Amino acid sequence: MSDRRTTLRAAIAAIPDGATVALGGNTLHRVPCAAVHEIVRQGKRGLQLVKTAGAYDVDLLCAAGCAEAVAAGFIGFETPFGMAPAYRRAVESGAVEAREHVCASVIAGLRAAIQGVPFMPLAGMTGSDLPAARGFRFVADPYGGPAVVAIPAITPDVAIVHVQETDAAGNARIVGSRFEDVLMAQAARRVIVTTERIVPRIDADLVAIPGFLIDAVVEAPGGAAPCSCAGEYDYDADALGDWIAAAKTADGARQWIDARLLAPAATR
Amino acid sequence: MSDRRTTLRAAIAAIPDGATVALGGNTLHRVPCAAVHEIVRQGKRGLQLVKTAGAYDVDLLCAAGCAEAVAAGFIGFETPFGMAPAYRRAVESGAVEAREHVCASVIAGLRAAIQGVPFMPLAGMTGSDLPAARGFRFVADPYGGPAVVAIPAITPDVAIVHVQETDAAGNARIVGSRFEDVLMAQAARRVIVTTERIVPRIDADLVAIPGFLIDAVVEAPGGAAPCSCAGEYDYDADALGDWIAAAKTADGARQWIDARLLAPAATR
Amino acid sequence: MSAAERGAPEQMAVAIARALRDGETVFHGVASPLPMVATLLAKRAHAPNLVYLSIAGGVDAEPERLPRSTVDPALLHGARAMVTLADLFDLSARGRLDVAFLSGVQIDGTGRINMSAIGPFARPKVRLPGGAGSALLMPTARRTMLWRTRHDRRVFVETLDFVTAAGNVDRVVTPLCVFRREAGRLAVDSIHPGVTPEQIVAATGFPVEVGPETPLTEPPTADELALLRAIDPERVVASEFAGG
Amino acid sequence: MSAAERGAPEQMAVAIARALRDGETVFHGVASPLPMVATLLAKRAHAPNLVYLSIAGGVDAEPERLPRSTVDPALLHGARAMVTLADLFDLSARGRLDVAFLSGVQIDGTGRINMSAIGPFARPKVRLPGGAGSALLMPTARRTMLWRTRHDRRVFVETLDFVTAAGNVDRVVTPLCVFRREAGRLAVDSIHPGVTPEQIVAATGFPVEVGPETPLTEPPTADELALLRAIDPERVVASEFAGG
Repeated sequence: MSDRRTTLRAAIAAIPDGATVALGGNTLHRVPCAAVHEIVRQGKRGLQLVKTAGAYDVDLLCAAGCAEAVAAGFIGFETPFGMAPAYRRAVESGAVEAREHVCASVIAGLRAAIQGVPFMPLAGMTGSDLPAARGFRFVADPYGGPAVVAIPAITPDVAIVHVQETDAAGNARIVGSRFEDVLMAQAARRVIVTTERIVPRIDADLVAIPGFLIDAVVEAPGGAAPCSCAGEYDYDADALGDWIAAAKTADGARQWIDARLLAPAATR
Repeated sequence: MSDRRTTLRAAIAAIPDGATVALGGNTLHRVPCAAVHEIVRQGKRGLQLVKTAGAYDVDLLCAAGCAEAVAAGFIGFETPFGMAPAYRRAVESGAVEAREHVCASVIAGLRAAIQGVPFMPLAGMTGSDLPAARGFRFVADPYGGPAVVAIPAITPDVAIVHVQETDAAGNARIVGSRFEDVLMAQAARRVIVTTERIVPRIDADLVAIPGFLIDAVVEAPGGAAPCSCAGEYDYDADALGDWIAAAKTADGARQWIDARLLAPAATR
Repeated sequence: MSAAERGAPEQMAVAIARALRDGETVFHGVASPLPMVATLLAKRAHAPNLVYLSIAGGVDAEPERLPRSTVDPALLHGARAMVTLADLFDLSARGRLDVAFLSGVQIDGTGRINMSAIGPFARPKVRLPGGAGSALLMPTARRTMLWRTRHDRRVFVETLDFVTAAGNVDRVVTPLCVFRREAGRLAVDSIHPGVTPEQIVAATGFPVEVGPETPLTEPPTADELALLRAIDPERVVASEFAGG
Repeated sequence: MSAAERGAPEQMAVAIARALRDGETVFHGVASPLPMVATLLAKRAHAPNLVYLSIAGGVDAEPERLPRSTVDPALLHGARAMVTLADLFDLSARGRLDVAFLSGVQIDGTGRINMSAIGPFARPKVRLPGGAGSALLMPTARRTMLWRTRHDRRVFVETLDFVTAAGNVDRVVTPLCVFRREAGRLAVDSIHPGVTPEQIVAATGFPVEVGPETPLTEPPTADELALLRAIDPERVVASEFAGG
């Protein structure tokens, strides 16, 4: 069994500018925030983000100038906090392209990549302006049924997920909701897992992502904060509220990032 | 939470002649044999069987005249025992249609049904005579890539799976290999689960098939015998060998079925 | 007095809960406190065999405390099984989801929604969060229930800036009334106590027929209010309202 | 003396094992005792980071006892993770499976296989078991290793009755020799000790070039035989041979 442990710095350094990066977790929960912070520190550019429902991660990467496009079904902080201010501003200014999906079409695109096929047929979408706006094409049913939307494969260059537990080989246990993390790890060319802790061994029945799909394992306790990590910690409402307040303006966001992520003292 | 417990007799009685029936398990393992025996007892006719890799179950249903067609990737008893004699004879005589699949195309067809789409694109199959022989059509990639085989949806009228443990609502735990059981349960219009035992409650993380997908739960200890049930019992090599020896001829198979399944004393 | 103070959250929750039937499979996604509370209320009040599904992945969860984020791990407590979001979309896609809860930043008179953009999609004046699962769920779930805690002409519009999703809308529940879709158009099915027909007409950007003959929404019963207090002592049900 | 008595199973197992490289992902399906034993041997001998995958779903299983059915739950013992057959096909379909083990009732000179039917497909003289995963795996796995414990003109044929699968065949291992595919044709890569070139020509239905210059397959070393005895004390490796 291979030892896939490395540092966060090295794992993130291997991501080239312009890469398609899938981010695990959902809205405020089990988001790979430590990895996102490191992406900001390393000043990546041109990233094409993939997510079903994002919040702090996508908002921060838009504010920091790392993201060029966001393929997602929903970007917002949910009821406690509302819309994602930096994402909104970046899209409205043209700095970031909003590649809006239905969450199910993100899943369909990942499934196409996983299954090694160019597209995945998807039910629904009738009456929606999204296929036309996004260039999703229809495909005829070769058996004579009605045409159906075809979602092109989404093959992330890198998937980054944060989990509660791995072994040194990367066999990863996810406690609670798995969200799209397993699909992202299967679909991606490379997979980085950050983990609350590395343990000697995980019961095979509890492994959500087998180690042989993983390229880099990084021990990162608290690596989902300020988002939640089931069984470990809740989301930090103060920290998220603080970000949202700062991010209401481009200057505010920049100062927040400088102070919290880029200042020498901020480096973990 | 609904109580979905019933008797084997009632659960199987609800299957109409001519139904498409997906059978869980794989070759000699965790096969819903008690349910298959009851199908034979009830003298169902015209069943369209769906399986990735079958053995005793499919062989017996062919011998008993219950099956009309078998959609499967592999039918055989593996190295210990070899080919399936009754299935062979039934196909060679024209009594049963062999709808040969690659195991992956059974999965693709189930996935199409699960996802509510008419077909599922499938990688591979190049150079194989199967698409032409089976009428699998190709579909153009609407984004300009090469055409790909399209497997039509397989929607079983009934899926029958045998598991180690359920609760009264049918939440089902599978110990060890899950095979295609979860996919079959998701794809089918009705689901019958036979179980080694019914327990008060199963940890949600261990539930492979949620109860709301299940229509009938039948407590059937030993319900996979003479096939194996992981953690419970091994396959019964003597019983399987006995069947194969008897099934070498149509008469032998008939006598075996009469004596073991249809005689009044044989009824459990 | 704010809508939340007037008891609009409870009125909306019971109006939604009463529309859920025993045995139905019911799903809510992100940012859905009202559907979460209403579904739990229905399950306790009259629909014990309702199957409660949420984006958190719990099946029939019995949360000890109600979260404001409706993706929270709190929505796994007591669950009988776990499913993924992909499983839930598949369930709807194959026609086996009875009820999906969705909302819209804009909602038109046919029950279509905009969650995408105000202004041109490619370069919007306001980039909205996106429709999450709605473009799959609305056409494939047997019934879609829309809810919105604001009822004014910016929400209920004659023409959407963008159609994020359209489909099988059954009801739309607001702080003022319950709409039902009949012959493809939203019609006022009942008007909440204390609301006037004129208020609804004034707050709705598409034509509606409402008058003294319009039935009143039955106010929450004492039993329903007691159940709500037991399920949701912190009044998360009000969290979508200003000051909630 | 039978092939099994001559040591052909061990010769085949080591020939297969040596062809597996450290770090490769390797899969076998149903009815595959030889690949099972060979993969476990490779992992112990020279490829500790090989990822051992089987239809039973175990990842890097360390079976306590070797089963004759290669779907047996015994192949989950000591596994580090579990995958489904669907996961394994997907892995191959997206180009991430390094080695798939497959066999054929008939094998032609290009390495294509028939597992479907002798005689017409629709109404066969002999209905065969079917190709299991082969029509997906052979074209998509990086390398396919074929093995067959019988080497005669009924197996190695000029023309298949039906092409069940074709694809990236790398080697074919038999009780007589190892074929490699070069320029699209199977060529004898090495001949097992004690086998004559004439035997191979006589037993092969398609033209093969083999002679005194053909290299000998290296016989099992003492270390390899010791490892085999440790892994497989009941000699399941011989179970595919008559009397095995």
